[in-house]
Amino acid sequence: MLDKERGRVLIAKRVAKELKDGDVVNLGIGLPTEVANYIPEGIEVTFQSENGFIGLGPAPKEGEEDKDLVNAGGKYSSILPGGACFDSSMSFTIIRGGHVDATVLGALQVDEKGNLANWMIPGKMVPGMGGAMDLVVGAKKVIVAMEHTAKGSHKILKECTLPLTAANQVDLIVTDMAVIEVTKDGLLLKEIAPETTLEEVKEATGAELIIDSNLKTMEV
Amino acid sequence: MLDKERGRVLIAKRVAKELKDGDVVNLGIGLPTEVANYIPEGIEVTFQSENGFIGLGPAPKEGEEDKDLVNAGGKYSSILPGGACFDSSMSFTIIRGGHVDATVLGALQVDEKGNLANWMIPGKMVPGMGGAMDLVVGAKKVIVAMEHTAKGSHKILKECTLPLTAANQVDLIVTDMAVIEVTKDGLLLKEIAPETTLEEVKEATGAELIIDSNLKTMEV
Amino acid sequence: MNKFRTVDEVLDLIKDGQTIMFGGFLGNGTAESIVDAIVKKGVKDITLICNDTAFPDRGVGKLIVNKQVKKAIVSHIGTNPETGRQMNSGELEVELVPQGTLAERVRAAGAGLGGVLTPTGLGTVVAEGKEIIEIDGKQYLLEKPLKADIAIVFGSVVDKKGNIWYNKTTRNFNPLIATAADVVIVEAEKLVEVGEIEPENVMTPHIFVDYIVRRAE
Amino acid sequence: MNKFRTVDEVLDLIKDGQTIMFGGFLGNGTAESIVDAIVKKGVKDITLICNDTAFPDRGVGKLIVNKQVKKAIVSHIGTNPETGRQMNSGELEVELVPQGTLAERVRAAGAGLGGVLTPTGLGTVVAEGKEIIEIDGKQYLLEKPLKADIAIVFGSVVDKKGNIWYNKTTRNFNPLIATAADVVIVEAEKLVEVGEIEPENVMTPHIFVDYIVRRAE
Repeated sequence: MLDKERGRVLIAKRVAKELKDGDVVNLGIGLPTEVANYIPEGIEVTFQSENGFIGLGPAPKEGEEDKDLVNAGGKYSSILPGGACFDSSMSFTIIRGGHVDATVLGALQVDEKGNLANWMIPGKMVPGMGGAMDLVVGAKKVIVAMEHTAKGSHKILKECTLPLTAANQVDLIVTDMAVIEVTKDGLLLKEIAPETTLEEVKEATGAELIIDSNLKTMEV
Repeated sequence: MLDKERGRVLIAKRVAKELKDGDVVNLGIGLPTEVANYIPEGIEVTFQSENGFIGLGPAPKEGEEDKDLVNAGGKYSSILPGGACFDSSMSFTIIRGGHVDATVLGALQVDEKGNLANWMIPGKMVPGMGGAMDLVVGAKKVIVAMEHTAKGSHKILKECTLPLTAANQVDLIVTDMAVIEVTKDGLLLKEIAPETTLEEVKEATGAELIIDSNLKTMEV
Repeated sequence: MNKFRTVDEVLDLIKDGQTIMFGGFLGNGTAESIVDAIVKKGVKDITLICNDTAFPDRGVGKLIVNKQVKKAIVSHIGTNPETGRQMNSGELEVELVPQGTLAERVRAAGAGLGGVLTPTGLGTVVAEGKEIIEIDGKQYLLEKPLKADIAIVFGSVVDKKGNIWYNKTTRNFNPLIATAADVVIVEAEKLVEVGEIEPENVMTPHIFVDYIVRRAE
Repeated sequence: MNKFRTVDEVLDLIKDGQTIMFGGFLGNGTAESIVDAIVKKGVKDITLICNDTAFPDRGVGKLIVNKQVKKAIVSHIGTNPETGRQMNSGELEVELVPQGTLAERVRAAGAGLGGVLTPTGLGTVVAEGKEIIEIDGKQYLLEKPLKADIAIVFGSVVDKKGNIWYNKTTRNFNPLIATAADVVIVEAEKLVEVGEIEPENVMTPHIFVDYIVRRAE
């Protein structure tokens, strides 16, 4: 198994490979944000920030922050040439209306039906769903990017036990151990991370895995 | 009874007196448009044009037309300082959302329940409702401005016979013969035009009239 | 991603029997060059969605006169006598929709909403055959979203990525239809470099626009 | 119609128990001077409608910390630990609403629509107790409009009639709340003469704005 840092880079790079030229993409806070650093050359992707703009660029240098320009995490941000700002109803017209090609989010749990839980742990942590429920319902492709387990305990399950963010919406799960596609027959293991065995993946997964006949090593 | 031209001026002037400082007003095509010429001094009214702006001003002089600026009748128009343009969904957010204080429209028929018919005559003329149905439902005050009869035949009725534009929405009827308020008890005759008798008004009206105890002559 | 196309190239996308939305209010803010090209090509059996049918010699009115429209979903036909004539003779089906409802139905399709709940049209023929939903004691008509195969947008100022700014009253339905069709084509009156439209003043973000055509001189 | 007021004058309009909408996304684009004045005045039992509860020392988060809020209708509370603490202790009622649904609910109130039909939240706790409407074989949640007594808007550039232009990401919910309250107050960062904002670039038309307050230096 890869160490934490190499695992995170692997996830970000592998997710980046899923993006196509011209895609409109929304990246969640945390690990998903790092996907922006690894967009393949020759591919032009437009990032959408649900607080109200497209053309999300890198964080500004210290001293160059614009107090009126933040990303959906509330952090100072930048807007690339050709970007556009709008209000929250237009932002979610874009999201819920199917105009986002891919959304990349973290998860607390994801299951073999493509159910996703990532917005609360009852009695413990209730940050709220923010824009996540709309993103997961509205985006054409929903990619979960996360560490395969939470300190050893399963996050990929037969059935989510935490309150759902949305039902049946996840398309692809990219972790530090594997790439798994959600199909109508269940979870299809398509790729395994370097330095990782099939047994390790199976053990770290709380649901049945269908092994792709063309199982590969994750390449980034 | 007044002649046609004096009647039209009377209607426009009398309707104008209904408008209050700060009102947002939408005027229908034809006679209602003339109301704009008689806004009392000291009163500031903002005219809304449902094709997409507020701050509707007078028609431009010949040679000063802007091909990109028309009113809801498709005629060249002008926009006053402080006006604002928007799309059709914002235009009807303003209209249906109750942000228009008064709308002034013509009518084919209006009845004692405040029903209005002004968008089609089956088998004869079907121009379509355009924005009228939304205006009549959404505006805080609906004023019908029209000649009292159509060449002698009744337009103010016990019950409309033509397809309705909206049910129970008309507040006030201003004609070349009278000012009539629509109340829950029926049509309340409040004012009579100069050179016009109560008998003439009754004869020209196809519904019962309740005579206001304080019946006046229309003053403009 | 080069979005530039000639009128002939985008005409290849426009086929008989399609549902096509046009911006424009009585022809003001309609992509006139593309309309002319569609007239010339003679595309047939169009389901037309537009605010109105404009005038016989202007805007989408030309498509009516040329008998290219099978069905028109509009709020007003009074300025184009040919629309009324074809409707009465049974050549053309016309669905009249209150203007605000038409705008919201297009917006709902673009915004992924299931429908529109409006008080407009209650108690009129517009309500016939439609579901009425009661919410907190008040009645609303359930009106369904309107989507199209193609949206043909007019843009006063368009940058090379496809961001659009609309002058004066040319905006009308244009930003709405740009969200509600599989393919969105904008006819640019003036073309500018990326960055010339301030990000805040962009009215249709470029992600909605598939192709840019220059308005004929 | 002079819309100018001092902060103290508009504070007279803000009373215990009211429903108040604020613009802002994690404090970005919130009328900070008016928030500070409400904190100082100590208005109580507010029903707060905002995208989020911002931070303890910023935006509407200060109202939470000062225990002035009875109920918060927001999409996110994770950046203000005090919101979670008061929620868990039962001091504060929190209604969590998906962000897109929140935006549409406010817009629906402003636009005179009876509700919102959205697929968002189906199959989750958000759907509990709500009506599900089936339209052409697909299910949608019926979400109700959100209105307020007062909307407190932040405007980057405001002209003397009350037309508003929002800079960058300060726009967020501001134009929506401006349509959905009985009284709308804008805190102007920069005040300009009428005409300085091009009519096309006005983002909130002046007819929505009742009062203009200048942002404290």
